Amino acid sequence: MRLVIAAQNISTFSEPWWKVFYDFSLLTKNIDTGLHNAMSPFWTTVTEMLIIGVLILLFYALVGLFLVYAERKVCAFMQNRLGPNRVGPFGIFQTIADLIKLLLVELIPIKKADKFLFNLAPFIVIIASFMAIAAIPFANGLHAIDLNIGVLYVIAVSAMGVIGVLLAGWSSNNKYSLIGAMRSGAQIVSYELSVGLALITVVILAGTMQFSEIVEAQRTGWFIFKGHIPAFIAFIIFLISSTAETNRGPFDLAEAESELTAGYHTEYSGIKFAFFFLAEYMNMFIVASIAATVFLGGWMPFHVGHWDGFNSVMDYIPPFIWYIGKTFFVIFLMMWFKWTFPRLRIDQLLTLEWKYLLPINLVNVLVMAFVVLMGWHF
Amino acid sequence: MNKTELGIFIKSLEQDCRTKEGKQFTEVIVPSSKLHQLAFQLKENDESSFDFLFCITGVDYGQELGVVYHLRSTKYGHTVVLKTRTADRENPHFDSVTDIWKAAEFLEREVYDLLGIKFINHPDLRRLFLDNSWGFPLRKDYVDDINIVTK
Amino acid sequence: MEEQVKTTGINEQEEYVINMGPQHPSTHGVLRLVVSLKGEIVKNVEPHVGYIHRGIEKMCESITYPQIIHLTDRMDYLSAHINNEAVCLNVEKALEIEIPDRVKVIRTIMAELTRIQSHQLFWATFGMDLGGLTCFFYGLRDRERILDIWEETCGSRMIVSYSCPGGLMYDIHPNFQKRVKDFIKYFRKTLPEYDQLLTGNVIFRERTMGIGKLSLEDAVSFGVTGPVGRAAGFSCDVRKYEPYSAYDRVKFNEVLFTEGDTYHRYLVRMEEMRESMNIIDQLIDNIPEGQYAVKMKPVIKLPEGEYYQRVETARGELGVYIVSDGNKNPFRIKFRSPNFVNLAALNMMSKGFKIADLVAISGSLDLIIPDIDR
Amino acid sequence: MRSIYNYLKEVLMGVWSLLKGMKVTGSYFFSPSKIVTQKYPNNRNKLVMFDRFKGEVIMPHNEKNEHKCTGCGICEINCPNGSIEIISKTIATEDGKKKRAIDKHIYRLSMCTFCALCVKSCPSNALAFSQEFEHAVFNRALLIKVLNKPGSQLMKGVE
Repeated sequence: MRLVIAAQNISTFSEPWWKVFYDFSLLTKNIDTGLHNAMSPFWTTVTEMLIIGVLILLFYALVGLFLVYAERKVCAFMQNRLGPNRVGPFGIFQTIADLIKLLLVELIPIKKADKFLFNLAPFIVIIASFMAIAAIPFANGLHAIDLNIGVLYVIAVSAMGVIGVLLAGWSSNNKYSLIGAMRSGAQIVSYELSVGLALITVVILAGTMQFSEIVEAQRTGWFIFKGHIPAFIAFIIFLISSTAETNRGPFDLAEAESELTAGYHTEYSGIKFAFFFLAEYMNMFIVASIAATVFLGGWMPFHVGHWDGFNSVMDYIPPFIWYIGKTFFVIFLMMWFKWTFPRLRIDQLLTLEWKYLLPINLVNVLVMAFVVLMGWHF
Repeated sequence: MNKTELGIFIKSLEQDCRTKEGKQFTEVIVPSSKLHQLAFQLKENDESSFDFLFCITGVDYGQELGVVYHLRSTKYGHTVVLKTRTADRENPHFDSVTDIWKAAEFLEREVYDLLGIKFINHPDLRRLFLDNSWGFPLRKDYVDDINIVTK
Repeated sequence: MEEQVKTTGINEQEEYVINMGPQHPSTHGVLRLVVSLKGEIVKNVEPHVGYIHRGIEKMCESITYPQIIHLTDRMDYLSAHINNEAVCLNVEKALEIEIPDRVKVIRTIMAELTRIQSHQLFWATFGMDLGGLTCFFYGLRDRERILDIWEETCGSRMIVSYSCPGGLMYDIHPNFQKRVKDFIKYFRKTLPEYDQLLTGNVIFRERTMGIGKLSLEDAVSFGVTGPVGRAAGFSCDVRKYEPYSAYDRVKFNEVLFTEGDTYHRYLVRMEEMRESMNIIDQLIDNIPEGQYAVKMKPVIKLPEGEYYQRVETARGELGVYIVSDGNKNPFRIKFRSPNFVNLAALNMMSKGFKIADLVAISGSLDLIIPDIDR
Repeated sequence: MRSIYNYLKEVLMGVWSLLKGMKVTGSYFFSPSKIVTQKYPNNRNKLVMFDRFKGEVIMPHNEKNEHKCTGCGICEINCPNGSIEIISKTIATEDGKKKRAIDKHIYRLSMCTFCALCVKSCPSNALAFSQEFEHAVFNRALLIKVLNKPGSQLMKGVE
């Protein structure tokens, strides 16, 4: 009954409906007040959390399905192939068919495996990526939780996935898995540093860790243009190290198909494997959207100085489209890397981090601080 | 050295062997006891320097079992064929040449696997393709009623 | 006599032993490598073979010489035509028949096409072993063009069975010359892409340079031939030192390097593709007129004796040793397969390197398992 | 200073080599006309195999249901795998003589290695290769084929 009242409140909308696409806070505030009128603050919060949870879950599944399809199509076109083309027009339902297959596949129990940890591992991996998605601003006002330490939160939470990977490798009682997990541990721990430092470069420029303010600061120009040289270097480093952090090629040593068959998830089948698979793609989506938010202006449209006509045209494109476009641009770059380069060896991977990325990054932070201090940024 | 000179030269190294000038290569028939000694000399001697062992073949001649070594010198480009035989079909054995040419390790294992010829001082003489329950299939008296179908 | 058969003693407590294969993505078939590791570092590699041992040598003892040809296709299936040629040359040598020039030239062209497609597949799978999956598709895409040429002329795509004692099974197809020329033109344009994608790539160079070194001395002692030997400076090209077919009338260089590491093994193959194209260029317009086969007796009997013929396949020196007792079947036939001998060097080459390097090294040996097992 | 220069040069050269590789894959990504995939079962109607393609051994019959096989058995001898078996019978010819002719020319597709020795060795050119390549069946027994059609006869003039 109360929900009906809330719904009635929401339906009385003061602005034209399409305004919502430019400022989602209109809708969210409306829902909030509607719910407040209908029920107590406690139940309001619970209902809101439920709604957001369901929405994120839906979004998660949809994006995961789409990314798998996109990856297969992108790699197919790069390899002179057609890619999936049988299920549905252009094979768009291929991933759904795969999902159904994965759901129906038998879950093979492993002898002498640590049953509890074995079953726990995929959940840890997927929860880590699930938590990170909460802090990402999708559009103007479409932001589950706007932490004032958003950048720090995302770094911290996304690093949690490595525990799942380590557990998976250790508990499956498989030598290949163990090697894969150990590689992954070494890799993620080192590349965390670069990811963090690359983001700190931008935090220096922005002067805040809150995602909403970082985006707002880019209203007059994206950070990659504002911070010119150091920001561009930071962007490149972020791309490399975040690719490594998500265990994607050319840094996919943890699963290294030609060396370790499938690395840490060799022994997983069915839906548990699907969790790892989905988490990999969602991690890619998360790092891509952070790159888009921090370097490419998030949902901010592309503005050029005083070209007011051009800027107003750009403003007509809804923020959500901008955000998705930028994110997929970064994702495309990462796919392009994966399908072009051969894999690194574990010692080269660590050499790249400690001998190349880290020194460059440290110098870059200093340069950025200097640029900000002297006011040389735009 | 051409084929004739090579034959004379090898004869001078080892008195017990018989040399024959084949159509293609010089062939040397050497008693099994002298095999290792001659092989060592052929490798180390500067005039022959047969450093490339490219083929070891085990042959079942019916009554006798034999091993054929094809050697080539990368320095001079000449080739020689060493042949040795044994009449012992129960426990045939020759000296291994793995200490002279490393290539012999696998090639001798193959001969052991398929013909049952043992090589003394071989570092790792195990069966290569087949497991221990098999006979020695390349011997002429090998019978396998299930897998060998003759028309 | 002391029992010489010894079983392997692997100390499970001290070494981390993993089984690579028989079903492993990078062993290219059913090769099984028992790898002892210390952390990621390879301590010992022990190849176990025989998973597809078919006893071709035994089978050959009960069939006639023309029938042997189709079995040799199935040893090194990527050098199928060259294997055919080896047996044919040996039989022809034993019977002392002079084969027409036309046959010699066509066989040479086919052999060089075989070499190119084999190296293309090597490039494809080597890239895949190192994690660059796109290479696989580019390599196979270009290889498909050669397979189409074969399909038109020989009737099969890979297992061609095109040579027979005394000549060829059929004459070349009227389109053959045009298609080969088209392919050479196309591939000269595509080969630089291979270099851009892999050869020059900094990750690839880091992964392969200085990995799996083989000195010249070891190369000769292990008897490794083909690109593996030539990368170490071992001049072992049969086409040069014992020319057969039409190789004595073409100009080409033997590709030699001295480093002997994985990168140079790769480089030898890339250069050999260029050399092969040069050979084809010299021959394709000069195929002499004449018969495509000599009339042979219906039953071929080799005179009593021993015959050895070696040819250069894409992987090294293939020797065919026939002991004949005058019958229509060989008394004993032995194939000295290059892969089998090259495999022996794997353990020495990969000791002390990482497990990822083992994949690169075994990839650079370009092993074909049916050729090892036979 | 020199070492810093070398370090930077190394980094830039490395990045440049990576970019060259990305150029190759990128250029293919943006030129879909170079796609080589053939959608096989869909293009079945347009698919033309080469004349010499060794699909399976067949015995061509003319419109009067006549073939050229005399039943001499040379193909059976030449086959390395024993995939051909000829069952012959004796028939009486028009002028009263008894003559050998084939009853069944059995061809085991499952054992065939497509070496073409039978086709090549046949003295009366009775065998040929068809361009059929879709050999998959659900029952192995279907792979044992009888090449001469029921009721067929030897073509006139073939001995």
